[in-house]
Amino acid sequence: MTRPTEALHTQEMLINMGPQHPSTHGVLRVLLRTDGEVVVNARPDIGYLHRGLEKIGERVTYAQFMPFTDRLDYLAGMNCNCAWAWAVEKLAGIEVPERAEYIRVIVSELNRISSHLIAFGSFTADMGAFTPFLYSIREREVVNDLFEMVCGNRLTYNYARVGGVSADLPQGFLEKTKEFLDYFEPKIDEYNNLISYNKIFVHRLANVAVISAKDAVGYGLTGPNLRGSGVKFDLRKDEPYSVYPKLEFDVCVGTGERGALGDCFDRYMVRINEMRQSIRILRQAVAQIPEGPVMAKVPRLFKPAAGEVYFRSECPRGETGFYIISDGTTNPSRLKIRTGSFVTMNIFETVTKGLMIADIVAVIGSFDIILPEIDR
Amino acid sequence: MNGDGMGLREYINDIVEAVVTTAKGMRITARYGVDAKEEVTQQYPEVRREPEERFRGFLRNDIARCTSCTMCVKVCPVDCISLESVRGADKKMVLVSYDINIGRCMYCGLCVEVCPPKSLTHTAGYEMAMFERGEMVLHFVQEEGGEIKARVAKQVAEAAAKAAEAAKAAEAAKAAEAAKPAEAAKPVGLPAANPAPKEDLSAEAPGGSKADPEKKA
Amino acid sequence: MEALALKLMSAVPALAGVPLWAMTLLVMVVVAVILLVFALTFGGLGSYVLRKVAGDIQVRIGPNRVGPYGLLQFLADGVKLIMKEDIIPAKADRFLFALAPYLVFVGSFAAFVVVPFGVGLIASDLNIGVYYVMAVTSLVVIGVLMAGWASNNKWALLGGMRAVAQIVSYEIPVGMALLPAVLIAGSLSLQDIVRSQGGLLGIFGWNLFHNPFTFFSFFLYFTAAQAETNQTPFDLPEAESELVSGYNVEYSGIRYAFFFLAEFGDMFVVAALASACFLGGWHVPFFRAETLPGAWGNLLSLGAFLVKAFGIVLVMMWVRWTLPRLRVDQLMRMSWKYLVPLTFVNLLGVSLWLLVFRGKGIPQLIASIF
Amino acid sequence: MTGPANLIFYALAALTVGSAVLVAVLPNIVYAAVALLFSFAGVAGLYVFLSADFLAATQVLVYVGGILILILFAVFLSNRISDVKISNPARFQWQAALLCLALFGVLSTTAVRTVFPLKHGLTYQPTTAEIGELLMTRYLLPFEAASVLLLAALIGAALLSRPDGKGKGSADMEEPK
Repeated sequence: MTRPTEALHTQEMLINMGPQHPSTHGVLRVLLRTDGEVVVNARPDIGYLHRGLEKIGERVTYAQFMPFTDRLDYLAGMNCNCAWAWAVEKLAGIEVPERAEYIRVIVSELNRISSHLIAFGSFTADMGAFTPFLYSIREREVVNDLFEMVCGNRLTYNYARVGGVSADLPQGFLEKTKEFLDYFEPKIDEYNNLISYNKIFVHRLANVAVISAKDAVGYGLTGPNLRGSGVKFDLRKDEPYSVYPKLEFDVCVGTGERGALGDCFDRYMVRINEMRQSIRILRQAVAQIPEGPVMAKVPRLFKPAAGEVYFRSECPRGETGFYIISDGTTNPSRLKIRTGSFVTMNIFETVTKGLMIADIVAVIGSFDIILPEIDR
Repeated sequence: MNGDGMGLREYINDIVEAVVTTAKGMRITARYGVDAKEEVTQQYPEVRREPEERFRGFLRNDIARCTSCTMCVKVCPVDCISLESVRGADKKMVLVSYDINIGRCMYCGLCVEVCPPKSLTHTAGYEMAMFERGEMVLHFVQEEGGEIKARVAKQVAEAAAKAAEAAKAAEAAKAAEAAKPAEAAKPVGLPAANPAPKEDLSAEAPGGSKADPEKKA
Repeated sequence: MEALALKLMSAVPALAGVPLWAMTLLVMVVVAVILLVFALTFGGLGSYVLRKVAGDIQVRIGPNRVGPYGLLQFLADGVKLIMKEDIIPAKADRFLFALAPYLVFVGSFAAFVVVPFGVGLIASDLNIGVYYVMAVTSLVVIGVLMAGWASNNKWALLGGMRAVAQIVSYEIPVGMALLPAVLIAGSLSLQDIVRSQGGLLGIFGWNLFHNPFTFFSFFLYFTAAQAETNQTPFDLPEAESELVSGYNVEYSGIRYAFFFLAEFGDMFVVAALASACFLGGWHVPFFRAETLPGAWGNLLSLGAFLVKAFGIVLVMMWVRWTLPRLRVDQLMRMSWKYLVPLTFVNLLGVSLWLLVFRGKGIPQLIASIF
Repeated sequence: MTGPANLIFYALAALTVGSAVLVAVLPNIVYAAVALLFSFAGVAGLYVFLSADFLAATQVLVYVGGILILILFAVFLSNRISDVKISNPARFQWQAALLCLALFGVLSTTAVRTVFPLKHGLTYQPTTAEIGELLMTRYLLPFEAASVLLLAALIGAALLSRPDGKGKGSADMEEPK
């Protein structure tokens, strides 16, 4: 980990990590300048997955953009769906039935669990342990089954609608959700026993890529990456939306339990702990959900008044915000999407200086980036 | 563990911790390894999971019920549905072609939601492999577009001729003070227009295996 | 070999006219072919078992399509590897690129020669057995380094470098962890080491239970040997999530198969050495296989040996699917700061024990009381 | 063991000498290193031929597993490591050839002049035990002296390659609690 002195300075090597690499979580290209195994500089090169989502947003109507938000963060489609719906509702001033809000919270939190499961699984796979990945996939499949039940798709849900959700919860959905929560809760302890506190795993993560709270805020990190540095900031608490104020949960922050505060291990543990909090939220939401309609009366081709709005919500990978400018037509005049992963990439070059090649993988995994969110 | 400042106790603790945590992990993997009941994989081609009721598989349009309202075309965010229709003899639209490019479709289901006659539905089908991109376009109207157009045009012309005839007759009848033939002309015109879609349906059954995912699934 | 040839010639009169050297050569070739077939079969079946174990642990099923229970999967894989296009990257060093997999395979396969499969079942009972294994496995290093460099791929180069640093570092703890067994037997020959663990003490005749130090020695050896043969958690040279596939990233087809077989060969050699040096080798507990008439003794001891060796291979796979991977500096630290001192202390302990108790282990001491 | 044995001996000798020549003349230094590998292997084979199996194994272990690796590392750590076409511009060829010839003359004269005591009818005997015993008794002092020297070299190398002496390097190598 120590840099050799100038006297021992050897020739630097330029390596392309990606865009085709097993652990860059997609088509991220990291340009590594290494001195042997030690990384002198790691510059992320993004844009291989750019689809112009923001431009597409100007072309389609508010309702039509919903399926595209699934492609924003494909591991947390529900969260993005709901975020878009909330944003447009804020723009058009639409009141949503309470049952619909509860349904949105339930599917969002379920999706947060499944997204964090993938984060956990792929992270351990990056660290060389392939088995936890398949355990996490096994649990995620149950969530996917639930989603298939409720909206008919397993990955690209397109469930939320401006003004509610596309369909009411099917028969037996809440029971199955409860069943899943009871099944899933002990699995977290199993993960911790299996890998989280494994000596090798801890050694790989602790004290690697430490981000101070000041840096984390300064670089605009959000979500688990920010909380891993010990900053207690969660939009569900600090800028509450939907029915989150009615639900009780804790904001998980990094504690530096196995190393410095804000290292890879803290970011990892925040995600593990957030799954527990999501379970807590889900239990309350399932118990509290009222009867009633799930869709407000919204005209099919509605035209919100000219104006602009920014709505942000807490997605598994940080703050996902939609900034919409409306000119009074059926399409947004301008759409800007702020995503957690994209902002996280800013700090990448700074924190990876002087690490080793294997640590780069750990850093990418601990940031839990997802490329469609970065490139949009 | 950096040499300086690391006591023997820490050293031994390190080793013990490594052994204990490894043993813990291995106990878990061993339990899964030994317990055959934990296997969750399904043997896909033999064992098939029943899709949920709301499953959004391939799209299917029941062209007998389709009113050619083009709602689906308008709502589709990716423009994968193309529809062509002509006005029939009875002022209703007659489908000339209804194609869905499932290579482009993103299975969002917006089109199904807006379909007024509920003729567009999701099937439970999800298996369709093909060798060329062109094959990914599902044609729901089996008959040649030109033929339909020609037939409809002929019908329209016939109907127009009939109407003209009827009008003439009516005029003649008016002149003769008899309005009945005009009413009789309409029921005659309808049966002439209707058999065509029915023919389509029967033609779809043998030749429609490619276009109809449900039959394949 | 010569003795076997002589025996054969005296037993079969028709062979009387053949010169001794030719007969010896023939016997050698036959034995080598048998070993090669064993190594290949082990490589094939090993890959099947590895995947099956992975499937079991990962709540999957594993290969189950080709043949009953997927048993013929390895044949399908072998055919696939042979049929595949043999790609040599345009800017690679063609000669070294082609040579490297064979060197690796030779280094791994040569160690099979001294594996004591059973009573009298050993290709060559070299009196420097353990030392020989250590020596020939160092050939693997050259092959791996060559493969890494000749590929003209930076990932491969890094993998090769890692492999060399790792294998060279871990050779020391491996050797030191094996020495207790050598000390107890007073010989480097693997057959002698196995013989020294006999007796009717059952499993308590094994070196594993000889004294507390040998007990630790076994685990130290197991850990260090895992590292020396690039098994997870020490599979840094081919860390697929970091170096894509490490030193063999550019290889395909039959050349890749050689790397693959060498890896499994190494795995078996490690398991064989562990069982020969610590688990009583071919000894059947509470039974003297040597005393059985005819070939039965040989067969029974062969069975016992294979059961033990395969058991250890299974444990290696189990570890492989449980643990994450170390980082390269941690790997070095583990070798130099933990394994090397520990094996030295262990060796000292064993030597002192042998000195104090005159070569007797705990079970023998207890037995001698009665 | 007469006919074929001689053949094997000559093959080994040719391998050793031929590879050694290649080491000297090959322009690509990695190839030269590989040729050195074969040369070492040939020498090991010759040791086996002399019934010195322990020595043969040592030859492989130390020279192939140690020295050659070291040489290869030195080659790879030199400039243009990732360039496959590393070449070795030979300089002072004539001087080197002269020197080698002189050395060859000295060595061959010594070899020819020395009277080697030949014993016939020797059978193969394990040498390991004897070597071990001699090292621990008669040659204990040189053996220990050599090991102390090597230890000193080891410590020296470790000291030299440490980043900045003390202090600085340890800060970012904090271990988890």
